[in-house]
Amino acid sequence: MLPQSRSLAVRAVEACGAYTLLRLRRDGADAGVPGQFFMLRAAPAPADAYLSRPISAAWADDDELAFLLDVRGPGTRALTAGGAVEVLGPLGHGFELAPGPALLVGGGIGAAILPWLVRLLPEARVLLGFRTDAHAVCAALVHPDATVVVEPELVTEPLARLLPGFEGTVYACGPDAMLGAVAALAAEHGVACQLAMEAAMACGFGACHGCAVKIDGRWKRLCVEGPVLEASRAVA
Amino acid sequence: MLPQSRSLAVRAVEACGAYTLLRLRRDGADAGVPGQFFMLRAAPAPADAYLSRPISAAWADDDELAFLLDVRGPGTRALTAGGAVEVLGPLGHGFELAPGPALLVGGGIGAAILPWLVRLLPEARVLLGFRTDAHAVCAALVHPDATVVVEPELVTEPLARLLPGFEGTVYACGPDAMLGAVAALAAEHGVACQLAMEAAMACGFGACHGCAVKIDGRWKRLCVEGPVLEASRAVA
Amino acid sequence: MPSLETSFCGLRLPTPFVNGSGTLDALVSGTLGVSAFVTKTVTLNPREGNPPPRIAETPAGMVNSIGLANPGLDRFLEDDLPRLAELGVPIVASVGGWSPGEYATAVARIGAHPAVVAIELNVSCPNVESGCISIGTDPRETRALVERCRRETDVPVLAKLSPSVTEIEAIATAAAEGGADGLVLINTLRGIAIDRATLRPLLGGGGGGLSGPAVKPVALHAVFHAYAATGLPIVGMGGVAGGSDASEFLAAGATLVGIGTALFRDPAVVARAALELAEELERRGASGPEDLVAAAHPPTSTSSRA
Amino acid sequence: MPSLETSFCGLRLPTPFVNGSGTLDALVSGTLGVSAFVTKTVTLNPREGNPPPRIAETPAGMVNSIGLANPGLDRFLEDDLPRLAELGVPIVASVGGWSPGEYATAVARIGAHPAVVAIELNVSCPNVESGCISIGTDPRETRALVERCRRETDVPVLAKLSPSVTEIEAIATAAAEGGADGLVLINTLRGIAIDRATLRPLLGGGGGGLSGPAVKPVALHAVFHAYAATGLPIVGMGGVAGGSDASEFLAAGATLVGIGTALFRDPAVVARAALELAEELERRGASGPEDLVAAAHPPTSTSSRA
Ligand SMILES: Cc1cc2nc3c(=O)[nH]c(=O)nc-3n(C[C@H](O)[C@H](O)[C@H](O)COP(=O)(O)OP(=O)(O)OC[C@H]3O[C@@H](n4cnc5c(N)ncnc54)[C@H](O)[C@@H]3O)c2cc1C
Ligand SMILES: Cc1cc2nc3c(=O)[nH]c(=O)nc-3n(C[C@H](O)[C@H](O)[C@H](O)COP(=O)(O)OP(=O)(O)OC[C@H]3O[C@@H](n4cnc5c(N)ncnc54)[C@H](O)[C@@H]3O)c2cc1C
Ligand SMILES: Cc1cc2nc3c(=O)[nH]c(=O)nc-3n(C[C@H](O)[C@H](O)[C@H](O)COP(=O)(O)O)c2cc1C
Ligand SMILES: Cc1cc2nc3c(=O)[nH]c(=O)nc-3n(C[C@H](O)[C@H](O)[C@H](O)COP(=O)(O)O)c2cc1C
Ligand code: FES
Ligand code: FES
Repeated sequence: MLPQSRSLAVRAVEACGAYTLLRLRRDGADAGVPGQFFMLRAAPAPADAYLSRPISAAWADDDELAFLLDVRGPGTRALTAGGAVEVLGPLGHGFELAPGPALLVGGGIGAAILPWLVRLLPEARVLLGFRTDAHAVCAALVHPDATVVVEPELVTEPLARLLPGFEGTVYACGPDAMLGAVAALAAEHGVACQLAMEAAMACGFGACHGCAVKIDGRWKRLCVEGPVLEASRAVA
Repeated sequence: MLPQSRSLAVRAVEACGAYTLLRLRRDGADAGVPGQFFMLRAAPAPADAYLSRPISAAWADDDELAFLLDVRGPGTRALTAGGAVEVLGPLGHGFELAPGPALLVGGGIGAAILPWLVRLLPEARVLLGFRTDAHAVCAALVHPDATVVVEPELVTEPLARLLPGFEGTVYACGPDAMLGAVAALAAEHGVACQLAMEAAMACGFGACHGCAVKIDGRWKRLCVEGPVLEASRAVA
Repeated sequence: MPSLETSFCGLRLPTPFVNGSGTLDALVSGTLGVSAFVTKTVTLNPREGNPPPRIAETPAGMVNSIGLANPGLDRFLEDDLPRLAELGVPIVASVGGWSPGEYATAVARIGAHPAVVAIELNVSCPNVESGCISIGTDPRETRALVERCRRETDVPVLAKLSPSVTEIEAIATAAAEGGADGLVLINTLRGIAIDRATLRPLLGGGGGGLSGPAVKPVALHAVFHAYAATGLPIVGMGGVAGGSDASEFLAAGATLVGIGTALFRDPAVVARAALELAEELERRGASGPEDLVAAAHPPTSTSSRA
Repeated sequence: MPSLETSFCGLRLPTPFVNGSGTLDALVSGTLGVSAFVTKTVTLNPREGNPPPRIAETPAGMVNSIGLANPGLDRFLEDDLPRLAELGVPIVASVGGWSPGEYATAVARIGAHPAVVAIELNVSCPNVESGCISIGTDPRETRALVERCRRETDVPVLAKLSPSVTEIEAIATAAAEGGADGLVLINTLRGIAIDRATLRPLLGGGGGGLSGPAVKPVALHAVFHAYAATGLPIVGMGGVAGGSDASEFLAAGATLVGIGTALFRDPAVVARAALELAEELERRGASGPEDLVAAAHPPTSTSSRA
């Protein structure tokens, strides 16, 4: 039932503003659908990161699997060192593409998940919010016509302007606070909304019960139920 | 009192028969004298080797510090991966060059310590013993005219033929059993003998008391008292 | 290649490798090659588990504070167990509780199911405030609990012990006296993580349990001394990540070997460890894993084993 | 940069960093930047220590079975202590023994030396058959020992405790009741290594003690709960390898921070950790390390500290 773990070679590691783009040789690996994720681990293993890290694919080409990384600690740092990468996935449930107009909302590294979704929803409006201009550089990877805001402006501000009268689906990924605000706005306007959420994960395949998130009002495993959830399930 | 640890870049990692030659950019590092040793650790640190490894320098040039490695486990394996090497040393007491003729005896990876000693004792006779021909390849690094034996012949056999009437010093490095036999032969013929010994070491500078060897009839720290010892001190 | 077949408490298993309780959900990922599947600890009432964060990485391991999240006895029996029974591997059910009566009820009801080949009494979970863990730190309570549960079922009853005790021999002996058919050790070590940003305890449950390669020397110590004290068959675990770890546990006195945390980072670890063990047995000219069991013990101290 | 100056049991030290007993020989390597030097445990009679091998590497750590190799009380007082006194750092002497009388003799004689600013009672060495370790696993014996030693000297008396006990709070409380001025924890965890070639115990002494980053979560747990139980000043150690480890120990309740195993692989670690801690204090706007002490505890549980 579980996909096999693969060791994929690195094609390139490129700075992308404050983030880092990791491009792997796909080598026939199953890429799943946007919103699913992979457990990634540098090989040989670094001394300071024992577990793999959950990362969503930024996109999948015939010969490439790409990830956009916010290098925060030892696990992501080791992934950018240029060695091979152990890849387990695709895991979890991705976005369910609904008919009708689409609004894609990304906050910070949450934008990482959107380039691939944009390819499947080329007509979508894209709203991106970042902490700094250096973080906003990656907007170019997502969509040339994305609306990009930088703090102190929040991505929910343009969203609030677009939602009245919008009949379609909001697809959002970003920090919890942003997702909460997006879900509240969508609910207020009666708009369908899917959230790609994050949690600390040890395994990614239901084994550890580490990735608890309130889903349907109870602590449940995000890697099993999500990471993409109907907004109504995530905010009880 | 303790030398500073240095990070040295790798010039080359070369196979040498069954062994591996690790050539570091010396970069002004103190090289000490033959028989002293260094604590080496790959950088970045591998996940499967926490401690540094004690290794003797094979030689030191103006711009190079070279080590001959028997890759047995994770620590030495990581040293040959081509990254930088953390180098602490020189540590311990090396050979004390005595006037008069010299007989250099190396067994297995014990030969690693001899190339540099040969440079200081160019007139020395060199006897080397190895397990297989693949191990014996490194003899060329030690001395072009070395007497090389391969098991089942033991290096103590040519040594026993040379010792009668020899008035000089034997300098030996190799496995414990060989060193014991060399020391016994030397004692039998009343010949001065220095042994470069090995023990498991966590620190290399007297801190851990891990490197206990019977010295003067008691368990003492090899890294403090040796690793080169008068044979009479090591075999009580 | 030598066979890895192994007898344990009257069961014949194709390999000595099982999972650690709570470190594999076979209904989600499949059995990943274990020879018997050990369930997450089941308690009388359903438990959501502790608030997040529940895990933190540590050097060569992790601390967790899951808090025994499980569906509770009724739903386990109705929903999970029938589906687990279809997976084609024997089921070892882990049970926990807050009183001997709770354990006894679970043992009786679960032990009656034909797919269940053994029951593991978790008296060693560090992530709940009372119950389990406090029983397993007291020899008297451990003996009494095992005695009571032993009467409730015909399948072998195993006691899963904590390494965070002064004298593992005393607890192991108490479990043996209570009639345990085997021991499982180790559970996680009591440990905590501090949030480097806030400097407050990181895990939502406050305390936690340490697992992974980091704990291997402690686990080997516990297995070695529990075996010397009781001679009972042992499921040894704690940091196993490959075949040579497995042989170390066998030598220390284990008959089966559990893998937990290492599964999280590499779901193929069980298959790899089995291959490595088979290769090692071949190199040693051993006829099976049982040749290695208790090899680290002096010949005279080897007690009789079931 | 904020100063790292720290008060501990009436001493003012330039930084909170000391070495772990038995993990630095300042007479061989110099003090490597520690603010006070802790000696290897001294016993009444000289000890050669255990036969080799004495150490084995483990994931993110090591097990050792040194066996308290030391010159014995007389030679320590005659040869070592006068030379240590010249190094220019305060000396904390660690003492061990096989009876309260042996401890008391050592405490009285060593405590009289002007360079000695505190005495650490090692009641937690896992590498000798009896003595130390068995005292430190029993609250009554611990209390009695500390009481007796407390009477023998005017310098602060610290109790160094083992994490390999069921309830660290009970031992810590006993030490406090006996009059300990502070606590040192943790000593190594009981652990063993198996020789993969022979499948026999690897270490010459049989058993061993686990140290290094692997044990950090267990050490933080012990410090946290010993602090909560006693409020005594604590020297926290176990896996410290940098400034952020140090802040975690301070937050758990330590006032000083000890470094042991990490020194072996990097003799510059103390200086680096001090720099990193100073930088972190600056980032936090803290005026000194003492601002961080017990930050992980709820405000109400903070006992008064000396
Ligand atoms: C489904 C999913 C998809 C994701 N997709 C992406 C993606 O596409 N791109 C991406 O960059 N990220 C993604 N993430 C997030 C990513 O998994 C984490 O950022 C990553 O695991 C962090 O690993 P690390 O090694 O960089 O840092 P870690 O060491 O794991 O630390 C992460 C953060 O926690 C902090 N931290 C760690 N330990 C402690 C401690 N003891 N106390 C206080 N703070 C601590 C660190 O300082 C750091 O800020 C995704 C997560 C999920 C669940
Ligand atoms: C002063 C001195 C100088 C030295 N000079 C040299 C030199 O010039 N060149 C050189 O190659 N070596 C030298 N050595 C030896 C070298 O230090 C060791 O071979 C090295 O530390 C091994 O490290 P490793 O990572 O390769 O293997 P390790 O993992 O340290 O293992 C070493 C050996 O022990 C075995 N082992 C490890 N753990 C276990 C276990 N649990 N059970 C059973 N077996 C185990 C391994 O299989 C392996 O054969 C020297 C040693 C000393 C003390
Ligand atoms: C996330 C997690 C959850 C666990 N849950 C349980 C449990 O429910 N019951 C139990 O007896 N042990 C539980 N354990 C302990 C493991 O079964 C095992 O004893 C321990 O982790 C040591 O093995 P390892 O180092 O291979 O993980 C859990 C361990 C982890 C890491
Ligand atoms: C090789 C070695 C020798 C030790 N010797 C002693 C000792 O003589 N007395 C003592 O109280 N602790 C001794 N310890 C324990 C350390 O002082 C320290 O408590 C422990 O190692 C945990 O810290 P660490 O992880 O930083 O090493 C020793 C530890 C090691 C690794
Ligand atoms: S990450 Fe392990 S259960 Fe979700
Ligand atoms: S290697 Fe540590 S004392 Fe010799």
